Amino acid sequence: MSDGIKRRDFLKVLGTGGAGATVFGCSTQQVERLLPYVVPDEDITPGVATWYTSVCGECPAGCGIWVRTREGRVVKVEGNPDHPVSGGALCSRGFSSVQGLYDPDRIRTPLLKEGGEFRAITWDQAEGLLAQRLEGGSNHLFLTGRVGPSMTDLLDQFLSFVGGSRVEYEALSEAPLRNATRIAFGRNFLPTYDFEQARLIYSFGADFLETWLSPVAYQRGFARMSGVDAHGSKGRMVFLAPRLSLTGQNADEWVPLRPGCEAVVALSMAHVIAREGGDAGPYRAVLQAYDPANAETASGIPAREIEELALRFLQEAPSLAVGPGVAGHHRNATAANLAVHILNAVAGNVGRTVRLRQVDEGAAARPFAELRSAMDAMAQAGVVMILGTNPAYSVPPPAGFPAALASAGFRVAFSTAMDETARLCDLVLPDRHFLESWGDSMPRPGVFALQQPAMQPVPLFDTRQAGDVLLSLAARLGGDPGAATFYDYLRSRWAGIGALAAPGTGFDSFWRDALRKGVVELTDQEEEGPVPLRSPDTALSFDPPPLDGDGEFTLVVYPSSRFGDGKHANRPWLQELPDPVSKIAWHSWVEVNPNAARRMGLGTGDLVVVRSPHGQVEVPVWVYPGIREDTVALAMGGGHEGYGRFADGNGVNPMVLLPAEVEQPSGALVKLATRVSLDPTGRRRPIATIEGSSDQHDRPIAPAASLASLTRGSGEAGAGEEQGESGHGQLKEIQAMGGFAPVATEGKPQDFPLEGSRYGQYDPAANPRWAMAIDLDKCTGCSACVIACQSENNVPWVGEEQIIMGREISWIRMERYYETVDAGHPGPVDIRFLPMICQHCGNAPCEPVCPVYAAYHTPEGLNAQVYNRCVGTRYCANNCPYKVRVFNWFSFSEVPEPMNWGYNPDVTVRSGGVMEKCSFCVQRIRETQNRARIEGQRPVRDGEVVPACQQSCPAEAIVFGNIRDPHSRVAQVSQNGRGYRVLDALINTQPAVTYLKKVTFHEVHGGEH
Amino acid sequence: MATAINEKERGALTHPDVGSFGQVNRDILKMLSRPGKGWWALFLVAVGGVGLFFSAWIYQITTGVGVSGLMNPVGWGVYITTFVFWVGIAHSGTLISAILFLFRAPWRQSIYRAAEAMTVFAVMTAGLFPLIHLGRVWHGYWLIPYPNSRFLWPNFRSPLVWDVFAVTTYFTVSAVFFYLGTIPDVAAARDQATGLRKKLYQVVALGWRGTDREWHHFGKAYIFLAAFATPLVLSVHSVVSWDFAMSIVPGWHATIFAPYFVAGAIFSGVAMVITLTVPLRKIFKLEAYLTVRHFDAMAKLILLTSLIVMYAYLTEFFMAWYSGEEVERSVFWNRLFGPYWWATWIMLVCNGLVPVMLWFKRIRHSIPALFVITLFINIGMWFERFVIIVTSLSHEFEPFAWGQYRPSMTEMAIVVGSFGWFLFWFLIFTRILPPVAIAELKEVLPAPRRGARKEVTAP
Amino acid sequence: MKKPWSLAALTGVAALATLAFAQSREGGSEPPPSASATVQPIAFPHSTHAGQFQIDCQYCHFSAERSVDAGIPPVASCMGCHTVIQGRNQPEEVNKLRDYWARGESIPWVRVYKVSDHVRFPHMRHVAADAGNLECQECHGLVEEIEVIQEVAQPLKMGWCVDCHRQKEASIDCTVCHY
Amino acid sequence: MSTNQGILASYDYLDSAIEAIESLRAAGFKRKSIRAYAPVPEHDLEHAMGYGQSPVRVFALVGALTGTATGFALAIFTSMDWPLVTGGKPIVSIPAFVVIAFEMTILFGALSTVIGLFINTRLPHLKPLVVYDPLFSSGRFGVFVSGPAERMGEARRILSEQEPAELREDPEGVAHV
Repeated sequence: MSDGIKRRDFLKVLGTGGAGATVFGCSTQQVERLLPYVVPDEDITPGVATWYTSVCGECPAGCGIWVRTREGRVVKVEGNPDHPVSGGALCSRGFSSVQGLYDPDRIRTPLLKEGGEFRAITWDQAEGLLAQRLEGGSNHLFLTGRVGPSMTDLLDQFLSFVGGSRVEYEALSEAPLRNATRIAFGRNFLPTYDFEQARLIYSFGADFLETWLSPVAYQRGFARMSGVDAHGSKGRMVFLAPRLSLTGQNADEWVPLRPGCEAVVALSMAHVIAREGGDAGPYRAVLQAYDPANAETASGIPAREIEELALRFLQEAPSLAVGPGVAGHHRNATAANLAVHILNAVAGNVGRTVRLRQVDEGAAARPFAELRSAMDAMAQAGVVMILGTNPAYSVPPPAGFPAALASAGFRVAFSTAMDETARLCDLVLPDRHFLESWGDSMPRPGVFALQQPAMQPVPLFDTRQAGDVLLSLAARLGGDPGAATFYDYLRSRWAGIGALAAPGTGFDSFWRDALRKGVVELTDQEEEGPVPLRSPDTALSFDPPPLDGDGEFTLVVYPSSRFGDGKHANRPWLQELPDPVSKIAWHSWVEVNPNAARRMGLGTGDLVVVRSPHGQVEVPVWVYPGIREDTVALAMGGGHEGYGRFADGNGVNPMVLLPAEVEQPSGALVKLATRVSLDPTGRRRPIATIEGSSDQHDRPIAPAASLASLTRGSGEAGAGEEQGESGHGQLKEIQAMGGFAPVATEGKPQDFPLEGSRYGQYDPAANPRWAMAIDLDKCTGCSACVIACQSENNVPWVGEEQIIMGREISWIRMERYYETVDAGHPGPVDIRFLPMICQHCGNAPCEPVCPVYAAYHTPEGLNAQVYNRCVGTRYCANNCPYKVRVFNWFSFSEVPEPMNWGYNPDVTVRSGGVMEKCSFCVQRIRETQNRARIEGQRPVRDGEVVPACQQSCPAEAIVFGNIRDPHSRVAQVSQNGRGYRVLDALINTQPAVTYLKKVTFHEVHGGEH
Repeated sequence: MATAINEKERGALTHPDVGSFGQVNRDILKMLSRPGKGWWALFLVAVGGVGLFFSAWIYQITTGVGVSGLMNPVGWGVYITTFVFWVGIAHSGTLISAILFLFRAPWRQSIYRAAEAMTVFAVMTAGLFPLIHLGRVWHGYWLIPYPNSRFLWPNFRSPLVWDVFAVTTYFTVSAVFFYLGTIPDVAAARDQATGLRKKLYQVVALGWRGTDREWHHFGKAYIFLAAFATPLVLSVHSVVSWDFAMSIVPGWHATIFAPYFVAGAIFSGVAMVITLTVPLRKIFKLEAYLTVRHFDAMAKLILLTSLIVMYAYLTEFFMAWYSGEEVERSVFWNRLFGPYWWATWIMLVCNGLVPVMLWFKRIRHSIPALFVITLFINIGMWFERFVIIVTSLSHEFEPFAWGQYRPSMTEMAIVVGSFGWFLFWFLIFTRILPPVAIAELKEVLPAPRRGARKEVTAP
Repeated sequence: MKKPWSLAALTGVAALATLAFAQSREGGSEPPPSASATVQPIAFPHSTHAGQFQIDCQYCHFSAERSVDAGIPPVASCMGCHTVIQGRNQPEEVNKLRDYWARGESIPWVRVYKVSDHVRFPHMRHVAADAGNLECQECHGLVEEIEVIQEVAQPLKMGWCVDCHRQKEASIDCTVCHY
Repeated sequence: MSTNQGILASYDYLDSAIEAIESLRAAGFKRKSIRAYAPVPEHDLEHAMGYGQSPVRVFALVGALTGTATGFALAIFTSMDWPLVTGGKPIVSIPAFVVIAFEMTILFGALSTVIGLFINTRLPHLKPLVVYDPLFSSGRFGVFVSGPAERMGEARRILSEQEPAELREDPEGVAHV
């Protein structure tokens, strides 16, 4: 096998990079060993990063990634720019996969349960035992999560050989959407949506910026669509759902829909559009019943409002309606998805913004329904094998999964880490993490991507890839799968793709190219034009679904943008990442509307018991204006018991409140199913939040400009100059009146250092001035940059207790300010996101107060923080108006082995008592400068230095470069009329970061705040 | 022959029973030889405080400065509060000994020694707090300019380096000033002591004999030292105030800070002098030397500085409103009605309202009342610094980063322990050095002259 | 009476000056790497390889010109010559090398030159012809004359780095090395 | 060979001492050979001894000026030695350095004053006392005269005129110098 694996001979230069070594342990007396390679590796130069392409395995979206390795260790994951899905970006969950790889709670050896206790056994014993069981039994069951196409084939082949069946169960399945697509268009495949082309988006609760289908790709499309362009044109999004998710917070308007009323409103809009001449095909008759007036009674949305929404949907073409998402999986979810398809079809969006393909993906998957029947069959099953799914956690308890599993003859889990389901099994086989194993993915028809190991398996864990185990088992059982390892199997499967993609070239050369690029795009499965609606073959009810219980509130259970269905919960980066909506880390909360909270005498932090007919949880209240008064919401992913040290005991699992019910006909698990009551306990719980105030208090922090004000000016987006400079204008006015203005407040980033301080190395002509521009009209607040930064810069996590004390260490604070949020009526919504990083001020207030020059300004305009000089007075942090300086209150750098392997060896790991902050990724600047220097002393090119946040941004909101070069992109973007610098007008800090104002459709107060 | 101070004035400053130079010696030196139960009890408390102080500090050094309650917007808390508090306490000593000396205020003699000792020990206490609050105290010496192989120097633009210079200068000068003043008195003690004490005093007194030449230069040097100490005392608290005023933190960035802090320092310092001398007077039976007139004079000084401080408070609030600046207004509104309203109101009541009672002569002449009032003032002045530091930092420019700080147990242990540390030194001082200036006290008595033989008996 | 004073003053000044001088040379006060630390798994004589046989430094330390790390030669590089060359002086040491090769193990060399973890020292910026073009000996001393490699020439301390940067007018910005 | 001797007289009253000094000086005893003791600084006594301005003030001035110069020099030269811009301020930020210079002025001035005092008073006295009355630090005033043995008789007479509480002889005449 495997020159592929051998090429990445493992870790032979331990020590030279100092990865994981803690700082400041000057002059260690212990002997340090240098371990050279035995055989030189043409790929690896010690001290130089090696990159491998692969596929992110965190969610079914299948983003292509680049894996950065140093001395044979994975240190970071980034998006693969060549990949059509990720386009170079990634989400926070993707970035955190490094922590999945180095999870200290990974299973170290195969484990066998004896007398209720696991004991370590060898792989040989484990495989022998399993082979014996498979041989001795029949009707085996294989429960899997979503796996790649080759693995799917192998599983099916394996199961037909040993005699059994496979059930795919993903808690976040989009089965209702897929089913609705089949019913509406006869295409048994998820459609893809072209957000970029749309001018108007109606999201019926689809959280396409966080969890829905392919969030990274959709976010990029959405940002391009909703960001104002050079002609002052901007797409619009209306969010129609009971709760504002992160996607909802990015909407321009919010129609706070009663839960479950999506179908009524969508059909009623379709009714209006059909009346205006839209073609409703076989649904013409159905639509007759959905007069807006009737819809008003059902949904509570005024008929006039529905009429207007419908007309706009037709006029602002191309438009796009999406949803409902997972949070909207109620008892009529398929019908609701169908209604949205009808709306799209009537408005003529199918084939334009809604793309369907002439593919049939086999029988319709009915995830939860199949799981239920599999559970019924378990008692007869010889062996139940589980791979990549955790039903013991994610299935509501009434289904009785543990009992069903216990009835099986033998239970086997293939898993990287111990989880709730693996704990119930007899045999646990440690699987490889996706960063150390082979595989492939097909994110959409015609796109194939290879997942290759970026490093040798972490040697602390004696793991085998599930595919290899299956092949070995087959061999033990006397079968001939045609391949010895999964790598061989994969290559054989890819021979067909190679023949299609690169006919004429040899397979080896195709394979090498595929590995290098990471993705193969076939062009012969082109998207089609409009697809007509089919007459329905299933009887569906479009009515609002029935709900269990008679509690006061409808319970919305939504997938967490950090943990998904809970499988990313054992990662401290994600646990500590403040939720993009609530800004709460580590624990759970229940979202309650302020009016409801006031009525019940509740405030943020009050513990309540959320009680449904099926169960109850105790959780603190978080008062949120972005949720309807009759609704409360809980995020999935919390409340693990037995998943790992970082996940266990944090938060609650809302699934315990749900009935174990199947939505018909899609077979999905019903999530919007019950009403709940909130019973105050009278106790409080400190909230681990980073949010001080969500109100800007009229300060020039995150101003916005209305679209009208932009176009009013010069007819293009360059207008609005006077707004950005109004602070300076005021000062001028004061000066003109004879007032006292202490220093010149007119300045540009490129003017610094000022005349008086140009001395020694400080020659503006000889140095760049690094600067950044962030377009707030594009930023969605998704917080991918926060995790990317954490991974790149060895930013530690501190734990819940420290967050409660207000001691988060994060170089990027994703601020979120409410401007206009009204859960009572349809109308504009205006929530501003602002990634707050070190502004690298020209007149930095933090610098002169440092007594030891640990904070100072470099000739390149960076506000530098020299960790090893810092004595920890914290004066700089006090004096930083942006509050971006964070202090190491303790030494947080000691992490459990092997998490320290993920440290970036190019960045100093900080010890306790030291201040730190955003460095503009100075290590990347130096790396680029070093490269440019040895490449014939060429200058650094514009765009060559890409900080981690810019690299990560799915919305492409960040630009970085040398602002002193007038042709650089950052210089040009900073010239934009929307540009402003936070607080600069107030305190003349002269930041190097220029923000571009968010653009709203409604008029904003004073044009500024 | 002309005398510097007229006789009538002198007599009033000591009790009429104190007649002769010799009696002064006897009365004062008596204090050094008799540790009563009260003294031992206090000393035990002080030693306990020192133990608490250092064990908490060592715990913090080994664990990390995170054992305090400090957090991200509030990087300074009760450590810096207590630093400023002790620096403030330190001020009255030098004020009484130097400024009142230059102004020839006649009532300073019997209290200045204790006040000066208080200054030295308060600076010794204060100086520890900037070290305590450091994240990496083992690198604290980097703030001092010293030649090193790295060619690195401190940043002289930083108010913290100013602080280092101001506080060390202040400590040095006030310690020298204090020591110089004690030399003749130690010589007096030496001349009466025996055994080990005599040996100690012989060294400390540097062989002082009270010759004409010694007195001549001593007097000059003392005046010059007083002249140096006077601007120094004003500058030190100004520099401390600039730790805040030089920043851009709303609530800190104010031009009024230097005079405001100086007045506050004198206010709190004089209050502390009263708090300390009341028990001292009781324990050592010094009623004859610390008369009601002394307390009355100090109470009037408190009253004056209280008015200045109160004026400064009001000015701050007025300017915040008048500036029209949202950030500034918000900070001061938050001060009064935000989460730290209680601290602000403690400050206003203790420093503004309570001293109003001192307008009444009856209260000024009641020692117990003064003791209680000055206790309130001490508390109020500690809270003043707490309010300035914490309310401002917790409510700065970025609303999203606002946050509340709560001191931790460790922090409070160090703060409380620092009082033990101070007391420890002060109690040792009362046992070793004459706590009332013998020589200067004699200056307020009429020198024995043959012409006055009838009134004053020879020793 | 005046003499003791001037004497005391002189002593004081001298003491301060000594202290200052000691501080300014503080790098030198570090204990040298202990003898045990420099016992290498194989007694590799730099003097023979770099001196006698004039092998270029970068033949073995292969990445010095293109990486921050100079690189430790893979065992295969050693075997390139030592498959045929037994060595006259210490043939038993060459046998050790062959044993490592036969076992497929890497040789656990003891690190001699190491800057603190908070310092970045990019070799290529110092060595590459386009960049600094320094001789290796500037920092590592006359390696070709030393048998057992030791941190002989200079302590790798900041003052020494800064001295050289100033002399050669290289950047003395802190973030050139510290980030 | 003229041997030096000395006499120390202790008086209970200040005016006795003053008159004794005045008489001695009138009798031709040099100021250098007379030494007065007092428990408190007494202007009358100093007046009788005929002191002029104390040279300590020169020490104070020189020390202070040295301090100012040192303060500025320290701040300016160290800043220029490794120029680092902070907060966009000039490398040589005079207003900030004034504080340093001021503190150094005070520190050097005060220390130099003390040194001046010590030099002028010959403190600390390391040699043991030959004749001394411990009551000088309590309430007595003393006058000590030294000189050649032949003048001692006159000195004794003058001192005795003022009714001394005690008279002590110093065979060396160097009670303390």
